[in-house]
Amino acid sequence: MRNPRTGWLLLSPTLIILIIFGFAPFLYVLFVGFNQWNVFSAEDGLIFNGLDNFRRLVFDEDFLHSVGLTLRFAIFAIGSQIVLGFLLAQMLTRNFPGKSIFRVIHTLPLMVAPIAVGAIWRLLVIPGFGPVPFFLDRWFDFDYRIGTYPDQAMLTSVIMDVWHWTPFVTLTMLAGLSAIPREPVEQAKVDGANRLQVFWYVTLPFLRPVLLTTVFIRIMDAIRTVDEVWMLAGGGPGTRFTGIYIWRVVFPRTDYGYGSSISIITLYLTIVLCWLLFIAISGKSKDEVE
Amino acid sequence: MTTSTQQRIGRFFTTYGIWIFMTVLTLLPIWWMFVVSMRTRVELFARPNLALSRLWLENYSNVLTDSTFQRYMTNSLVVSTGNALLVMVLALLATYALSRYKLAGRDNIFFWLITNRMAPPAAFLLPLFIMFTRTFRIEEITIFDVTLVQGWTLYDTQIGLILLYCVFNLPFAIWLLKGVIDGIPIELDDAAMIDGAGLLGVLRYVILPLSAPGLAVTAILSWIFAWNEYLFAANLTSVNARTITTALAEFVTVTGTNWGELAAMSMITLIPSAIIVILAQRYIVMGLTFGAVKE
Amino acid sequence: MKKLFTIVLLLAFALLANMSLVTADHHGWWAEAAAPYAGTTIRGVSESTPPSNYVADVLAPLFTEYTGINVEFETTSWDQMYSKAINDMEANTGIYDFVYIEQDIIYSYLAQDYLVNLTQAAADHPDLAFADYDEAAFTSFADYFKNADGDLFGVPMEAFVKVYLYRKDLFENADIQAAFEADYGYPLTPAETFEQYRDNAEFFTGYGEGMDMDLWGTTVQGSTGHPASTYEFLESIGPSFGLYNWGINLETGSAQSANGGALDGDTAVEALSYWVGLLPFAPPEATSSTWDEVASSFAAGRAAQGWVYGENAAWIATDETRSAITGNVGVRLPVTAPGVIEDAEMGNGYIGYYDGGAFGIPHSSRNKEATLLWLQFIGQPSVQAEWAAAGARITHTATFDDPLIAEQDTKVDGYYTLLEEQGPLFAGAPPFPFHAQVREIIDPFIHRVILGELTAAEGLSQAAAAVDEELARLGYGG
Amino acid sequence: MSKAKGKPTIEPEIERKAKSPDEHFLPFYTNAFDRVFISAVILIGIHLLWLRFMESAFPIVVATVISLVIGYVVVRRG
Repeated sequence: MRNPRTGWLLLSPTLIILIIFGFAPFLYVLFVGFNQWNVFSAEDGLIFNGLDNFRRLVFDEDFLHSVGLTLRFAIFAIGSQIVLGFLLAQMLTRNFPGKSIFRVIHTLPLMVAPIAVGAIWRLLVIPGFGPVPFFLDRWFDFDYRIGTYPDQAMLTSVIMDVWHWTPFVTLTMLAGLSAIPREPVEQAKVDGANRLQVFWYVTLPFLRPVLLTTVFIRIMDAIRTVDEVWMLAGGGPGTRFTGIYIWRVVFPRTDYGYGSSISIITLYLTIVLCWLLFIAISGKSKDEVE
Repeated sequence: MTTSTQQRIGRFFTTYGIWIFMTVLTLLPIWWMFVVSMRTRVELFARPNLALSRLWLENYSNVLTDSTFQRYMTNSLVVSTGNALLVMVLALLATYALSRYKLAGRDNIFFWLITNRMAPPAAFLLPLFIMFTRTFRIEEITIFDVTLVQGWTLYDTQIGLILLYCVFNLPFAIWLLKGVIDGIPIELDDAAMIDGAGLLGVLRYVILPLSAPGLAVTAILSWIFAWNEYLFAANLTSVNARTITTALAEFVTVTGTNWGELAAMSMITLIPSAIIVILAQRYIVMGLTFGAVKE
Repeated sequence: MKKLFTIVLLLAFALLANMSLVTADHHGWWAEAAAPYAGTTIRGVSESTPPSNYVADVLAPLFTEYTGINVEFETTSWDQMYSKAINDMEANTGIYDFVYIEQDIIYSYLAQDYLVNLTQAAADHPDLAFADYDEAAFTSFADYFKNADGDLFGVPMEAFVKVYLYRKDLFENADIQAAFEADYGYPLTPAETFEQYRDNAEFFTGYGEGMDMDLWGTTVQGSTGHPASTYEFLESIGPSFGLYNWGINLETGSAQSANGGALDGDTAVEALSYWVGLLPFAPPEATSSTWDEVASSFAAGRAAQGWVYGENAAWIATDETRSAITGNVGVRLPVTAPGVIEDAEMGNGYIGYYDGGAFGIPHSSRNKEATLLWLQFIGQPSVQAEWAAAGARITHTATFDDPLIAEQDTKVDGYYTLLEEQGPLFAGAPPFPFHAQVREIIDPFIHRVILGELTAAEGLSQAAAAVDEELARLGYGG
Repeated sequence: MSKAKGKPTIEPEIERKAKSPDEHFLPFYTNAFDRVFISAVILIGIHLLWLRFMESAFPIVVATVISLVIGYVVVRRG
């Protein structure tokens, strides 16, 4: 009854667009990754250099450092978002007066463009202009300067990301929670499970698809983050994430060849990371399939 | 006082405690943005002060009366709306195909679709730039001595951005809709077909109504992502199709960032998306289930 | 009879044409020269600076009115402007007919042969050469847009030097002067030597603390997330200590002392340690400050003295909506080490960058002739003065004598006079075809020195090694 | 760049016709695409690690050979 040809037809516009604007540039980047190409080198143009870019990359301390930083950023930011988002969603499943106002307020950060988020947080945390360092200094005698202390810069970008994206997690969690059927929860309570057990054995399994998807989307976006952190701290020490490092190599340094190879490897790492996570959380064992 | 009343009061205070605390945290940066937008440059660099001293609207009037700003705003509206609609339609068709048809390797296709969102944007700008300026280029179309098109490129056009934003919005949308459409029992399709509905009929009368919240949320989130996008818009447009986010970066100049106007413009750009979200709150939660209903 | 009539008519036309040439605004000449190009649109990209905005808001519409050629002008951020211009010229797409050329990138563009030779182009098109436009009338800044043969590749549109600004209200306050003299044993004046500069900085930081004022001793453009810090070191601090050309020896293609470079030499280490040593006397935002934030800090009255780009001098001194210290701004030549001024006068060195930009025509442009007219239009003397007043920039010798500028000059404590008289002591960026590439390499090391992760000596020796590696990779190594 | 998640909705009987599950050593369900994908991931990973740690001793070709062997095993028996 369902002819696969019709299916392909329905799928084709999507595939065409993604192949042209997603896959074709990918192939080009892949190709350039195996070449030396810097516009301002003595010899212009693409020069095939085999694995040299990758050879350089595995010894590039700045790059490896940026990968480490990005992962740390992603883990801290996403971890906090999931916990916070879950708690808030849990709270929002109850009914209380003013709930809808709170939900709207809580969704607002999601609406601010990343570049504006970066700008506003910069204005919030730059000493001299921003209230945060001013009051920290006045009340707690705490020296807060993101330009001087890389760890603070890192922490600030994590907090900024949490501020910006927790609403998204809350929304998905809320959707997930409200879709959980009542009966299993009631049944578990009847069977004498405490709240933690209910959460662990009933709620969590139901939330798994939502949780997984949310984590994935956030990982993908966190690893490619550029604009907000760029605007906040310019990608200095502590915030030189991979996305920004690539940007610097490709644009100011116009090192297209090397930049492409880094991009390829970053893409590779992202895919592997997502895939491993997918397998670890959702991978069906062999027996389950049979 | 019974224990349960105590509990209830305790819960009341915890709820509102968290409520107020989170609201303050959430609103602080936005409030600061608002305060900044109401200040002159001299005031900004005085001692930090979170209170709003007065209503000073010149930043807003400067931004709003600027014709360039109006053009940017129009572009942003056209691009995000166009993209959201396109994404919604394409994603619905694609997800329906992935969900209902036995396509060879469809799970692999699905994963490949998703990977499109993972690419680090910086390095992809170069091939995209070349593609936009040279691959998609029409030197001249002349019909009966009337030159219709001359030197047209995809670069600096609204349609270029609309198509490009599909690269990161489509994967997201398909992912989101996959759960929704998988959750619609296939028997409903079959029943409709037995009643004589064609493919379009099934889509129109079965899938569309049942996946409406999901579609709405897809459109809203795509719209927001497109509205907020900066890097591609900044590099692949020049004058005609520039969007509002790129204008934000223009306030950062050598002779001082114009924070007041930047904040004013940020506030203005916040308004459309905020309105949409307030209106569509309910659908967002209903639509974001990622297939949780099904299991 | 008919023939005679035609001749008379032609003569009359010729006379009319001549007449219009001598009228004040040369309206007719522009209309005539531009006639073949009327209706075309030329596009340009520039950084959004006051001079650029003046071009977009005033000069471009005026030009369109004169010639019928439309000018589409895109002003954007510094990073964006670069990548867009380079992408366009490298991919040869022809989006832009004129691009903003920051002075320091010109040699990279010349090496890649991106730009049209304007001297040559004017000679090739005598019909497009406007009488009042004269390449020789530009200030010495234009020399830094020329190739080895002296041909011009960009029409200078903004030019600044980084000057020493100080707050007159503090330096001329009798109580403060007495307090300073009591502490240091000599009178308080704007600094002449680096020791004195440091003493001033230390004194005012202590003074600000004692009075519970938001006041520190000096600005430092020390952003650890932006090339601005590297720029301040390489184009201002380094040269005034006697470190020229980034310490890179072009002949050997090396920055390391062992190969004839100087980036890890004693002068460089001394300069960097001195500069980083000023950080305790700078406002806390110094490690996040790029050029614009330095100017903002200074305008907010948070620093007693500092190195500030000249384009900011005018608004800091006069614009009350943006500056808290209007009327109290002193302008001086930057502090230099002994012998540096003499070096500069003999042409062996310079005391800082002559900074700014020009408009040039990329080879990829499809409307070169129309753009040539446009560049002459903005390069003609009659538009300069008002443009200078609006953007605090001077690129044309005639501008200095204009009454409008003379009046401004008194308000900004002689900045324009300084530019006129001492301008030649400053020089453009070193003629590197690899400018941005090498700066990006040096950047992280300077940042780490500012953070205190490396000492000045360690940072510079690692930077020099990394620069040599990059130069070899780029094919400029020895 | 392709990989599949093991959604049971996809007809497992086709994918698994040839061998019983016991003959595959990977601890999770895979189809042919997955195994090619895994091999590719391993291939890139081995090459990168090789460039960093082993190339001073053995040429990169060795890594290629090793990863092709592993890839073959994974695709056939994973």
